[in-house]
Amino acid sequence: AQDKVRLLLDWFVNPDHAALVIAKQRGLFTKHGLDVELIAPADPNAPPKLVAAGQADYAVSYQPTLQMLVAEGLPLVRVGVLVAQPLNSLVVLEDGPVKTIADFKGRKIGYSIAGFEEAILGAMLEKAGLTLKDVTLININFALTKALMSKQVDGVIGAFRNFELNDLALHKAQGRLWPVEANGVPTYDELVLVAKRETVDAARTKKLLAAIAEATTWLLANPDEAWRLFSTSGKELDNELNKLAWKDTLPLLATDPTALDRDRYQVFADFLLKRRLIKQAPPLDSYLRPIR
Amino acid sequence: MTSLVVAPPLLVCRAHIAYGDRRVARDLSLEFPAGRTTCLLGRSGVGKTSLLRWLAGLLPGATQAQPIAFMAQSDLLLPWLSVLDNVLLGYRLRGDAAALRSAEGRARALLDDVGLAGRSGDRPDQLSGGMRQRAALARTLCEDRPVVLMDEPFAHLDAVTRFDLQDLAARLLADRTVVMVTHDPLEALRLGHHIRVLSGPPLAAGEPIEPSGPLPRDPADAALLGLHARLLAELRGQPT
Amino acid sequence: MTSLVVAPPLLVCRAHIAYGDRRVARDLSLEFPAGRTTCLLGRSGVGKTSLLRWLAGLLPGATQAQPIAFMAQSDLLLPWLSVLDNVLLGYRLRGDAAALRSAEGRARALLDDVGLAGRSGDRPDQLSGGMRQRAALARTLCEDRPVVLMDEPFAHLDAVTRFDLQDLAARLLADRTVVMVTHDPLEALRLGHHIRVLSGPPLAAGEPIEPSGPLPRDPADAALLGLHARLLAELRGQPT
Amino acid sequence: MRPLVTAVGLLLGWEGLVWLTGAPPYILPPPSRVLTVLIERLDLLLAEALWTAAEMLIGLLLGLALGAALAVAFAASAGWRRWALPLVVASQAIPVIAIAPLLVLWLGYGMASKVAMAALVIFFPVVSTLYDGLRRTDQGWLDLARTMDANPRAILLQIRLPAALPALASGARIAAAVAPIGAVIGEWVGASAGLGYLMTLSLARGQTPLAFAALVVLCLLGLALYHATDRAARRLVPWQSQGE
Amino acid sequence: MRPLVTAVGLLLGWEGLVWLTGAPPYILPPPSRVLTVLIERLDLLLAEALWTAAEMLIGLLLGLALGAALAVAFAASAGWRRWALPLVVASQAIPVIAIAPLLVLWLGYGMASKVAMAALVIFFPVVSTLYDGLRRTDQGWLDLARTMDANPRAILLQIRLPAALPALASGARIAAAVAPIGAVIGEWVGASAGLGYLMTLSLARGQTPLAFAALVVLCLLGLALYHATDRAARRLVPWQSQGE
Ligand SMILES: Nc1ncnc2c1ncn2[C@@H]1O[C@H](COP(=O)(O)OP(=O)(O)OP(=O)(O)O)[C@@H](O)[C@H]1O
Ligand SMILES: Nc1ncnc2c1ncn2[C@@H]1O[C@H](COP(=O)(O)OP(=O)(O)OP(=O)(O)O)[C@@H](O)[C@H]1O
Ligand SMILES: [Mg+2]
Ligand SMILES: [Mg+2]
Repeated sequence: AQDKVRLLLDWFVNPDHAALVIAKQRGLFTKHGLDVELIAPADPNAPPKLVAAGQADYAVSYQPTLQMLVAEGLPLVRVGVLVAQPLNSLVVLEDGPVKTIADFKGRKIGYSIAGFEEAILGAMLEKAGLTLKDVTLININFALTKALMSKQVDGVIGAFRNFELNDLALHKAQGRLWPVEANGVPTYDELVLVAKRETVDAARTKKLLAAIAEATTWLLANPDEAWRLFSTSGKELDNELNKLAWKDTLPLLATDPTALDRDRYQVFADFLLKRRLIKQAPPLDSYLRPIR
Repeated sequence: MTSLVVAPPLLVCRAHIAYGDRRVARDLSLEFPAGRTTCLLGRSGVGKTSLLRWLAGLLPGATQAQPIAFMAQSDLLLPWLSVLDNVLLGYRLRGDAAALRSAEGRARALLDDVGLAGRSGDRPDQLSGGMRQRAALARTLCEDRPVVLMDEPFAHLDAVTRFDLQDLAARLLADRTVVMVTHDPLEALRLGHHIRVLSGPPLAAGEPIEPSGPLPRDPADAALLGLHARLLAELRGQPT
Repeated sequence: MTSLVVAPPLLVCRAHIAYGDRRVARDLSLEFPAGRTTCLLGRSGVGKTSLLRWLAGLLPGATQAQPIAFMAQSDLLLPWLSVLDNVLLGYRLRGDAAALRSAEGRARALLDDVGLAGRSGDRPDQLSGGMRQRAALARTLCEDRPVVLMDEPFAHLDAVTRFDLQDLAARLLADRTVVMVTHDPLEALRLGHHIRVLSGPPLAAGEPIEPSGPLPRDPADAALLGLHARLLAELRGQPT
Repeated sequence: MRPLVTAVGLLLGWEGLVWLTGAPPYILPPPSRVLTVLIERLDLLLAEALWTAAEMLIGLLLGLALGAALAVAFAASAGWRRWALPLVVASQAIPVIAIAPLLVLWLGYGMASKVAMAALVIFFPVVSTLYDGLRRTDQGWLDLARTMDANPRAILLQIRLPAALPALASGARIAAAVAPIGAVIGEWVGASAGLGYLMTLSLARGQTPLAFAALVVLCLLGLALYHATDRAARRLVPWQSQGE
Repeated sequence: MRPLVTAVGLLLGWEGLVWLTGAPPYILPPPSRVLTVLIERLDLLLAEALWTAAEMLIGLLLGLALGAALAVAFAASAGWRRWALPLVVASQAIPVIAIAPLLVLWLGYGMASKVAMAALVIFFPVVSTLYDGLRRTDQGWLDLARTMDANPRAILLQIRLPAALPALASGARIAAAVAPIGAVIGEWVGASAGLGYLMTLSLARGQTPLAFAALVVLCLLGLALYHATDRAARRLVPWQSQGE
């Protein structure tokens, strides 16, 4: 009998989920004895909580989110990784007035996730000799390209490097991008898989990660066929933006979903502490579960 | 169509009636004898309707001791019910299916009596003012209660219809305790065992006038004409 | 309080009145002479109100040729206005501030005439039924129009008040074209230059009855008593 | 004929708005583009609309039933009024983001939680107007019923409720108008179908014309439901003449 | 005294709900925890509440004014009815996600766009109920006014409008109850203050008790506004007795 697994995505299906979608489409989960159901929510904050509440077995989430939730006492553990580097970046229009981060002095920057993105931005500005007080922060609620192109803001934080530049390009605009990890923010895992601490099943997780690894290998080897498979797997996936993002996303996917860099979590926890996004850093072992 | 219950008398004992600061009655005591029809006359605004509502237990401090049928000054027909259903309203509200079934025949007969036989399926807003009043009268009579209170029940009826319906009421309400407010002294003389002229404020009832003879009386009777003048004088505030 | 306009006659010419399938009047032609009061009698439901609404231009096909004052069968007081403001409603609606100011004195005088002097600030729901009717009467008289249409204007008044207000109406409505529906033949004899008994369906008007003598007439007049009997017979459907 | 004229008029107004405000197409696409997308992707849009329409309808029916039941309970019992009325009012202040995980916890990821969310938006106008209507009953009728020895239940069901039907009709009209947004909010709880889902998805993908095509279909659904409800509401109170 | 009893009762009910459903604290925190946070962070909550309350109030006033004006326009003119009524109904189907960038484009990121969004949610119950009320005027009154040579304007303002005030009161009550969510939705347009903002923020950081404390404050604001409106509405129609 197939082992039923319920996996919550962080958001609507997009190329970031390439490995999961391909694993399902090519029957790799089934091959490993798993019957995986992928569910897409509209609120990226809900999936880890629902996993903690036992409403699903795994959720796709973000390292910073995971660390903040764990600091608040949610019984979550990281069991794997899908994208082992930050995607987040600061973006401006190429022909705009901002050429370097220092040019932001006195300008407007849009953000979407209060607290966390403010902290990242603060670190980046400080590296360039500015502080948050030198800019005006504006909540643009995920309408990144729209805010940029309509000149409501001069720059946006929270832009994914594999998406927003392509989105701008589709609207015949060019973007300039500063990756966060190169500008004062410690590096981190953008997309991780989390499970509930008490009930996480090592054997099953192993199978899940194995299927994902297999899918990743295959799709890196067969990018065009993989795109066809991905774009026909659900509604509205076959569009220009996804097609462009697909190419940019594949190199970012973690080839080894079991990989774990403990230092990276320690450093980032310190960063969160310093930026006062968490009050205390829980011991790493309480929320990192290596699956070998 | 005789009610099984013996009609009781109605007593008002040291009643106070007031709307906010406006005192209508103060320490009013009055008796309406059992099984008789009492007609109330009185100047507009003196408190006839208030007294009737007191008797019906609808005013603060008042209680309704026995089953009554109450016909208010306005017709109070429900616009979403047919005329027939309006006549049967009491039975519908009391929810006794058997009683409702057995009352339907009487309701139809009453509608016939008041001249609305062909209109039983109409909605009230398709009726003329007088027709609405007749429907309300039929509803009141259909209730078949030992005590009946009526507030200007024939005000919107032409002289001929009024005459006929007075006869009908006198026949159907015999032996019940009836209190009827009217503005027509001749109507009071035709229908009332007792007639009382109200004055006020504060509300007070004149001595009962008791014309002789069985109901309904003949208005052309010479004795009644004398009483008519007396009633008018009393109404005018000059008791003879 | 004389209107400057000379009162016109009212003509009904080949009128059709129907509510859906129910034909009330068919090819009805009728004239109400200028500057005179015509009283309409008729059995309940015959179409008196409909005819009055036709004259007021409120029914499909009818038009309102001249300024009128209309008093409907129900009082139609606006619950959010004081009694005084209700009496002045026409002036408020026409929005002529000067006319409104100059009418207020007359409105107060009229309220005094109908016995509501102390109630001009009350809301209508604080009045008794008869008081409401008197307020509506005051509103109609306050309009000061050459043509006045009234539907059972005294139905809820006691005999004495009615008598007084009949006098008031006769005085204030002299020389206007008045059509008044009433159920009281004596009232018609007291107030009407002409009296017409309506019959139907289809609606038809009997020959005009024209009692002699100036208005308001004395109801005790022997000549009137004879006409009274005639009216009743005509109402009953047995024209003498 | 007339709806067509209206539609053309609205489209012209929209085009004018785009032209006047100079809103760029990725924020407010011109109707011509939206129409093209609407026609090209009609099959997709209709398929999604079916979901949303189902959620709207079930939500509306549920909301009507729940709203009517609550209003009657409030009118009947001081206890309900005291304890549940503040809850009902407070329920309108709860954003979907706070309640979505709870709904999923209790009702799962299926249609139930979406419909529950939609009903939560839809039921309130019904409770509120009907309860208002129930406490405005003509005192004369209530007095009459009392003299007829009617119990409070009979008075409520046979006098107050029919007398409050115009108020209920008023509430039902509002409920019908907010049903689309109720359904879209419901889809936020976690959906993989529906016009709201399609809209969020295409907005995130920069496919603004498709999002607006979905919005047009949603508005049409809303208008259709509103007019159907309006008709039903008029039929509910035939004794009351209502102008156009 | 009574509100206190109610509050305690509701808290007990909430605690019972947590206990019964076994909802974990990061999805539905127990009231005791929320109360603690509420007291600890009262200054923060009150500061945010001030923003939201301001948005609610301005939104409500704007919504009432706009709603009343539109309802009167619909009642007065067939043209408005034909062209603007479908627009108004359709406006209720537009999710904030579609309209937020437009509002920002036109009104900027300041308070104006938030208040506009809130008013868009709030005005509809007012239009709908008032317009319903305006077309239900007693025919007798209309006839009387016609015989008095009143022009349509005077009839509308002096007869139909006062007669429709109970309906307006009904709509205002709904508007007051949805004002909090209107304000929160407004904050979604892009805010850096307000209870809705605080709620999103704390939910993202896993501080569910703080989010629910904000929700409690929001509900209290909503209840206060509702009761104030209810009182004002009763005063609006003194000639109409209303039960409790
Ligand atoms: N709105 C309506 N819809 C349908 N039929 C109506 C309507 N109004 C009146 N009728 C009918 O038209 C006829 C005439 O009614 P009308 O009110 O004119 O009578 P009336 O002579 O004034 O009677 P009453 O003395 O009882 O007031 C009646 O048969 C009545 O049922
Ligand atoms: N709801 C009320 N609020 C305030 N005052 C009222 C109310 N109802 C009646 N009144 C007053 O009480 C007095 C008596 O009214 P009531 O209706 O009993 O008179 P009535 O004798 O029936 O008069 P009518 O013959 O005109 O019907 C009047 O002065 C009236 O204004
Ligand atoms: Mg009375
Ligand atoms: Mg009539």
